[in-house]
Amino acid sequence: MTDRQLKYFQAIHEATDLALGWDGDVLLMGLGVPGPTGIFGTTKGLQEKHGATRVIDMPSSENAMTGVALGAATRGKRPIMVHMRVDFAVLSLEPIVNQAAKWHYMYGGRMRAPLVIRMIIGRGWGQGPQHSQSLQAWFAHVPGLKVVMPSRPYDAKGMLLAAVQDDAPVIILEHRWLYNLEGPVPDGMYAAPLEGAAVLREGTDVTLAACSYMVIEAMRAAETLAGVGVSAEVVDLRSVAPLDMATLGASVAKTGRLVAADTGHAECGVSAEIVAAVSERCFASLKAAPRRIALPPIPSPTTPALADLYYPGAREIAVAALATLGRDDHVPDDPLPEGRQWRDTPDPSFTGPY
Amino acid sequence: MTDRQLKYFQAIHEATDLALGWDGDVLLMGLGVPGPTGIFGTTKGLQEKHGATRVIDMPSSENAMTGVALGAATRGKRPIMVHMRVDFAVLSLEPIVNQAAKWHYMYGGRMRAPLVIRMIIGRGWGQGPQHSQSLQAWFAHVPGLKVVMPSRPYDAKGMLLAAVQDDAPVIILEHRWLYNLEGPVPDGMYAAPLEGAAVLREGTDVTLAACSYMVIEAMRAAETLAGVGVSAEVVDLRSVAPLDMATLGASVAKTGRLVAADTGHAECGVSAEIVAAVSERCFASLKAAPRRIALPPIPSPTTPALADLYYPGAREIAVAALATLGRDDHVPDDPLPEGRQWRDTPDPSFTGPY
Amino acid sequence: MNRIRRPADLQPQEFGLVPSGTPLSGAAATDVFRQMLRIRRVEERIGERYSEQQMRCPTHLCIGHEAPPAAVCAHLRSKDLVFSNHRSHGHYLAKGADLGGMIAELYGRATGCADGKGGSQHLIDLDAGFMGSAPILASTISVGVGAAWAASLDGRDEVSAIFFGDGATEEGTFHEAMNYAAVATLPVVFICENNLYSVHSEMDIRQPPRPVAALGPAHGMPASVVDGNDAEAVWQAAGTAVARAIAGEGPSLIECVTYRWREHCGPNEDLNLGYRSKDEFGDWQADDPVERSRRAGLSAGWLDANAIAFMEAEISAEIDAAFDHAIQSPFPETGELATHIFPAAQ
Amino acid sequence: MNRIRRPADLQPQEFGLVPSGTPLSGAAATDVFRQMLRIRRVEERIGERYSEQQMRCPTHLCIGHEAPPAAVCAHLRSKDLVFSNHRSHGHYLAKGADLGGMIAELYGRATGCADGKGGSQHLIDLDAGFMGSAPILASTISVGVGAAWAASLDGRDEVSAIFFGDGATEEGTFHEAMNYAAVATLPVVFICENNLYSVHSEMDIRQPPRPVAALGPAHGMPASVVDGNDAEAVWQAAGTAVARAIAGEGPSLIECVTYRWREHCGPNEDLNLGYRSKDEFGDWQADDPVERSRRAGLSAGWLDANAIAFMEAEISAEIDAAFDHAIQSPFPETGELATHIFPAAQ
Ligand SMILES: Cc1ncc(C[n+]2csc(CCOP(=O)(O)OP(=O)(O)O)c2C)c(N)n1
Ligand SMILES: Cc1ncc(C[n+]2csc(CCOP(=O)(O)OP(=O)(O)O)c2C)c(N)n1
Ligand SMILES: [Mg+2]
Ligand SMILES: [Mg+2]
Repeated sequence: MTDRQLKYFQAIHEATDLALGWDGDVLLMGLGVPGPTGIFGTTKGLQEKHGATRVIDMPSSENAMTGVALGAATRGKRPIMVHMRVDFAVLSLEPIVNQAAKWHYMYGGRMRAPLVIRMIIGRGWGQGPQHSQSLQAWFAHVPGLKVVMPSRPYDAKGMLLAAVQDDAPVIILEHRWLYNLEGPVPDGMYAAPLEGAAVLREGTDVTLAACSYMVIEAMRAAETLAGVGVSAEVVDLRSVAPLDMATLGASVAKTGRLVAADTGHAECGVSAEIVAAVSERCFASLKAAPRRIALPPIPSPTTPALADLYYPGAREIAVAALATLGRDDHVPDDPLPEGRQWRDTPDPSFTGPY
Repeated sequence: MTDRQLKYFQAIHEATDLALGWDGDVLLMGLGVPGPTGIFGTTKGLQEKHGATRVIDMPSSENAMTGVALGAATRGKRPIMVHMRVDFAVLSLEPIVNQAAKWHYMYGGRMRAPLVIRMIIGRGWGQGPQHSQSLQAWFAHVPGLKVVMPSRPYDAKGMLLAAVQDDAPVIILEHRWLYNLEGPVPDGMYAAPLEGAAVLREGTDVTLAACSYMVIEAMRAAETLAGVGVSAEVVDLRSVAPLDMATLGASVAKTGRLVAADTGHAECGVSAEIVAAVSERCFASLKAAPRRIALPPIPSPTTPALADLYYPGAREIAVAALATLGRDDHVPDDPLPEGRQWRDTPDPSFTGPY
Repeated sequence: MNRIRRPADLQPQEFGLVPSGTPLSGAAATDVFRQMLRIRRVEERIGERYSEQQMRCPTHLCIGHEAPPAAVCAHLRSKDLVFSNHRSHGHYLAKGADLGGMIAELYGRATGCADGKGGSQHLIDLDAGFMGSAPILASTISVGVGAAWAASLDGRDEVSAIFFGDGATEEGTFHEAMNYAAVATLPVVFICENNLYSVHSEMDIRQPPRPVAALGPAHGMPASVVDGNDAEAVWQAAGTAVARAIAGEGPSLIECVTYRWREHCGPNEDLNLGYRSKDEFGDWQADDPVERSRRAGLSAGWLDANAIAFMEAEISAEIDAAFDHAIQSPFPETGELATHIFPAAQ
Repeated sequence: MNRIRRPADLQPQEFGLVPSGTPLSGAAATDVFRQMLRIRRVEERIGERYSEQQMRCPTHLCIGHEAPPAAVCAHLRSKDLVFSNHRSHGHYLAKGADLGGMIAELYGRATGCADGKGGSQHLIDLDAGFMGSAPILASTISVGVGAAWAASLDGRDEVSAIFFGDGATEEGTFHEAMNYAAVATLPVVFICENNLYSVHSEMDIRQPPRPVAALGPAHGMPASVVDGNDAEAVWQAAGTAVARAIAGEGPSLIECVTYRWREHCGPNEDLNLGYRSKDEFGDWQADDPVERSRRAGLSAGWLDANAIAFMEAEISAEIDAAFDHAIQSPFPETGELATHIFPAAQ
C-alpha cells in the first residue's frame, strides 16, 4: 500500500481527472460540475483541463438529462453524472430504473449503457428532510444496477475508475461526511473491484457489517468494544449490490454474531438485506439475534437539537454488539469536542451552509 | 361474515363509489379513470354518477398531477389517484417521497395530506420489463407513508375506505391477477384497518408470510403441504408498512419456521424486511433458517417462455417450507389447465392485451 | 384555436418551420407510398392473427398513422437514428429494420429482434439505425437527444429522429429534452403523431387549446403542424427539419395530425367503447393516408395499377415469410432467462 | 433575443399579459416600499448574525429580489395562498407571515414556524396563507396548482401565487403544472424570479435564448417579462394576473428579471468565486430595487425622509424583537423527534 495520503473528495477528483484522460469518450456532467466550487471540490478545474464539450454543466432537468446520458452511453460515450444530493436524483428514477437498468436485458443484450451516476448523501447543518436522504436500498432493489458505497479514499478513487470502465449502469453513493477524511491513495490508474467486501478489522466475537459513513462509526465502535474486551470484526461492504455473501458468511461463521449498520432507514433497507441474507444462508453460524443499526422511521429533522438524536453512531453500534453477547454495559457517548454544542457537523471545519 | 360475493375489482369499485358518496371532498383522478374501461372496471361509471368535477381524467403528467393531488389534499380534499401500472408511478416519486410523506413532519404537524394512491402491479401477457414492476419495498422504506397490499376483496374494499379516511398518504398496491378473484364482501361502509396482518390459515409447522398475490400462492402451497403432512400457517401481511410484528412473532413462536413470499424482488425487498425483522426479534423461536420467495434479480422478460420460469409460485413456496423442515420432497408443479400452453395468465378469461 | 375533431378542422400552421417546397413525386413518392402500404399490410396481418393468442404481448397497431413514419424516414440515411414509443411498428419498418425479427419478437421467439425478451413494446434493430422503442411515455425522447449529443461531440453527421404521441408531450421529460436539444443545438427531429387521443382521453382534458407545435418556439426551435395523413406535407416539413439538423442548425418539431383506426392496444376496432363516434371515425377513415397517396400517385402518374398490384404481391409474400419464420422459430432456451442482466466485458 | 446580463439589456415584453396601467402611488406604494425595506433589513440581519453559527441550516437570502414578493403580495388578500421555493424569506414576509416564527425556525427552536423541524428551507404560516416553501426545485409549483384546483372545486374565491426561480423552469414538473393550470383554468399566478443564475450557472448553458415568459402562451396562458427591480412594473403585471385569477379567467405567468446580491446559499457576497464579474454585480447593485422605489417615492411625494426614518426604526425594533424571541426560545424537547410522523386522527 502507498503512504500517499488524499482526502476522499480529492480521490474522487483524481479518479475523474484520470478517467477523462484515459478515454476521450468519458464525459462528466451535472448541475454545477464546472462551477467554482466544483461539487465540493470533486470536479473543480476539470472543465478547464478537459474542455467544455466533455465536462458540462446542465439545466436542472434531472430526468431528461439522465436520459440524455443514457442516449450518449448507447452511442459509445461513458458519461459520469453527478447529483449534489440523492434527494435530487429522485427525479431521475424513471430513466435509471425503467430504462438504463433494463436496456441490456430487454433488448436481448444488444444495448449497452455504460453510465456512472454519483449521488451525494447529505447530512448535518440542518440539511433536513429533503437534503439528507440515503436511498441506496432503492437502487439495490433493482436488477441491472451495480450499487457501490465506498467508505475510504482508496475505494472512492478505485471504484469510480472501475465504474467508468464497466458497461453496466453503476450508482455510486458518497456520504458528505466522508469528504474530508484522509487515507492512502496510490497515484495513477488502478481499479478497485465493484464487487466484494473488505475486512477492515479482524475480530472474533462479533461482526460489524457496515457501508459508507457507518464504516467509520463501526471502526470507532470496534475501538470502544476492544476497551471492554470484545473483539469486533469490521466488514466494509463496499458494494451493496451485489452483496459479498462469501466475506460476510465467513466472518459470521467465525464470530457467530452480526450487527448491520447502514446510513439509510432500516425498513426494506440495506441493513435488512444483510440481516436477511445472513439469516437465510448462515443461520447455523448465528449464536444470537442479528441486529440492525439504521435511521429511525422518521423524516430527517432540521434543528440540530433533534438531528443529534436522529443519527445513530459508534455508541449505538457498540451497544448492539454488546447485546448480541448478552451484555448491557453502559457505553458513554464520546464527549463533544472542545467548544462544540452540537454533533451536526463531521468536524469544526464544516461550518455550513453545506 | 357475509356470504355476499364480489370480485376484487368490484370491491374496489364499490369502495370508491361509497367513498365518493360518503364525503364530497373525496376526489378520484387518474389517466383513463372516467374512460370506457374505467381502470379494469374499478372506476367505471363513477364520473357519470359523481360528476365530472370530482372524478377526473388527467394529462399524462404523473409527477405534477401528484403534486396537484397533494395541493388539493392540503386544502381539505381527499384525492384518490390511480396508476394503471406501478412503473408509471415511478415518475411521481419526488412528490410522493420528498413531499407528501414528509409534509406533516417537516412543517411541525401543521400540514396534512390525506392522499390515497392506487398502483396496479402488472403481470402476464408479455407485460415485460416496464409494465410489471412491484416496487412496494421502495415505499415501505420511506417514513411517513402507509403501504398496504390487500389480497382479498374484503380488504380491497375495506382498506381503500380506511385509506380515504386516513390523514396520512396511503399507497395501495393492487396485483392485476387478484382482480377477478371472488370473496365475501359486506355491502355498505366499513373500514378494514390499515395495520395488522391476518392469519388466513392456522398451522403449526411453518409460517408462510405473504402479501398480495403471493397470499394466493401461499394458500395453494399450504394445501400441497397438508398433503405431505406439513401444517402450514398462512399470514397475510395486508400492510407492508407498518409490518405487524405481533402477529408474525406469535406465528413464528408457534411454528419456529418462516417462509416470506413477496411479489417483488428479494434484495432490500419486503421479504428481506420480514426475514430481518423476525430474525432480529424472534431469533430464539427460529428452529431453522428462514427463507425468501421473491422475484429473481432479473428484469421481467416478455416472452411467455421465460416469464413462466420467472415467477415463483405455490410450488416454490412449498419447496422452501419443506426445506425449513429439512425435507426435500419432490413437489410437482400443478398441471396446466386443459388446452393452455402457458402460465402467463391468471385464468383463460384473461386474453390480453392487458 | 378550435379543437381538431375531424380532418376538416385541421389548419396547417408554421411556427418557423417552413416546408421544403420540393414536390413529392417520382421514385421518392413511390417509395413513400410503398412503405405506407407495407406498414398497413403488416399491421392488418398482425390484427388478423393476434386472436390466435400466439402474440402474447401488448401490441399497439399504427393503422392510420402510416404517413409520418414513411415520409419522415424517407429523408433519413441508414446512419441516422430513430427512437420510438409504444406504437412503434411503423417507425421500425420505415427505418428499414428487419420485419422477420419484429414478427418473431411479437411471437416471443428466440429469433426475435430482442430475443423475445422485449415483445412489441421493445423493438430494436441497431443495424438499421432503429435504436429502440419503449412504452413508458416520452421516455425515449431524452435518450434520442443524448444520442444526438454523442454524434455532435464526435462530429458525426447523424440525425436523431424521435417519434412520440400527443400524450407524451404532457410528460415533463419531453419539455426537459426539448430544452436541452435547443440549448446544445443538437441534430434532432421531434415528430409528434397527434392522433387526438391518449388511450381513450381526448385533448380537452389534457392540453390547452393550442397546437402542440406551439411548444417549439417556446423551447427555442422552429416547428409546424401539418396534415399527418398527407404524405407530401409531412415529407416537406421533414425535409426542412432533417436538412437543418444535418446543417448543424439544431432541432425542429413537427406535429403530424393523424388518427388511430384500431383500439389503443390490441387488434380490434373499438367503436363499441363509445369514446369516439362512428361518424368521427368515418370521416378519418375517408381521409385514409394510404388511399390519399395512392390517388395522388395515380393522378400524377408516379403510380399505376400494375405497379400497385406488384407491390401488394411482394409485400404479402414478405409478410407470409416473416410469419412463417416466426412461427417456425424456437422459443428462448431456459438459460436465456438469466443472460444479459449485466453486459459482459468487451 | 440577446441574453440579459445587465439591467440595460432588459426589454420588457408582453405575451398577452398587459399591465394594469394603474400607477403605483400613495399608500399602496408606501406599503410596497415598506415591505421591500423590511425584507432587505431582515435579510441583512440574518447575514450579519449567520456567522455566529446559531442558524444551523442552509439559508438562501433574497437581497436584491425584494420587488417581486412585495409587489405581487400587495395584490393578495389574506385568504389567498402563497407557495414558495428555497429563497423564500421575502415571500413569507410579504404575505404577512410571522417574522418571529421564521427567525426562531432558522435558530432551530421549538417556537419556530415549523417547530424547528424545517429550518429556512421549510417555512410555513397557514394563518397568513403562506402554504409552505420547499427546496426541491419546482416541487411546490404543482402543489400550488392543486390548492387552486381545490378552491375552484369549492367555488372559493382564492388565488394561488407561486414563486420560483429561473432554474425551476427547467424542471419538467413546472411544465406539467403550467399545462394543468391552463387545462383546468385555475386561479394561479406563476411568478418566476429570473436572477440570471442557477447557483453559479448562467442561462446560456441552461435555456435557449428566449424569455421564460415565452412559455406562457405555449402552455395556454398569457405572460410577460417585466423589470423585476421595478416595483411598479411588477405591481402592474401582478394586478392584471391576480384580477384574471379572481375573475375566473385562469392562470398567468410573470417573469420578473432581477438579481441576487449575496452568495447562492449563505450570508456572504461571492465575487471571489468569479462566476460573475464585479462590474456586472456593480451594475445590478446600482439598480437596487429598494433604492429605486425610495427615489420614486421621494420624487412622487408618497415618501419623505421622516417616514423612511420612522419605518427604519419600526423595522429594526421588530427585527430585534424577533431575534431576541428566537434566541430566548427553547430547543425542541427530545420527544419531538418522533412526533408528527403521521397525523393523529381529527
Ligand atoms: C408514464 C406512462 N404513463 C402512462 C402510460 C399508459 N399509456 C400507454 S400508451 C398511452 C397513451 C399515449 O398517448 P399518445 O402519446 O398520444 O400515443 P398514442 O397511443 O395516441 O399513439 C398511455 C397513457 C405509460 N405507458 N407511461
Ligand atoms: C431538483 C433539484 N435539483 C437541484 C437542486 C439544487 N439547487 C438548489 S437551489 C438551485 C438553483 C435554483 O436556481 P433558481 O431556480 O434560478 O433559483 P435561485 O436560487 O436563482 O433564486 C439548485 C440547482 C435542488 N434543490 N433541487
Ligand atoms: Mg395520441
Ligand atoms: Mg435563478
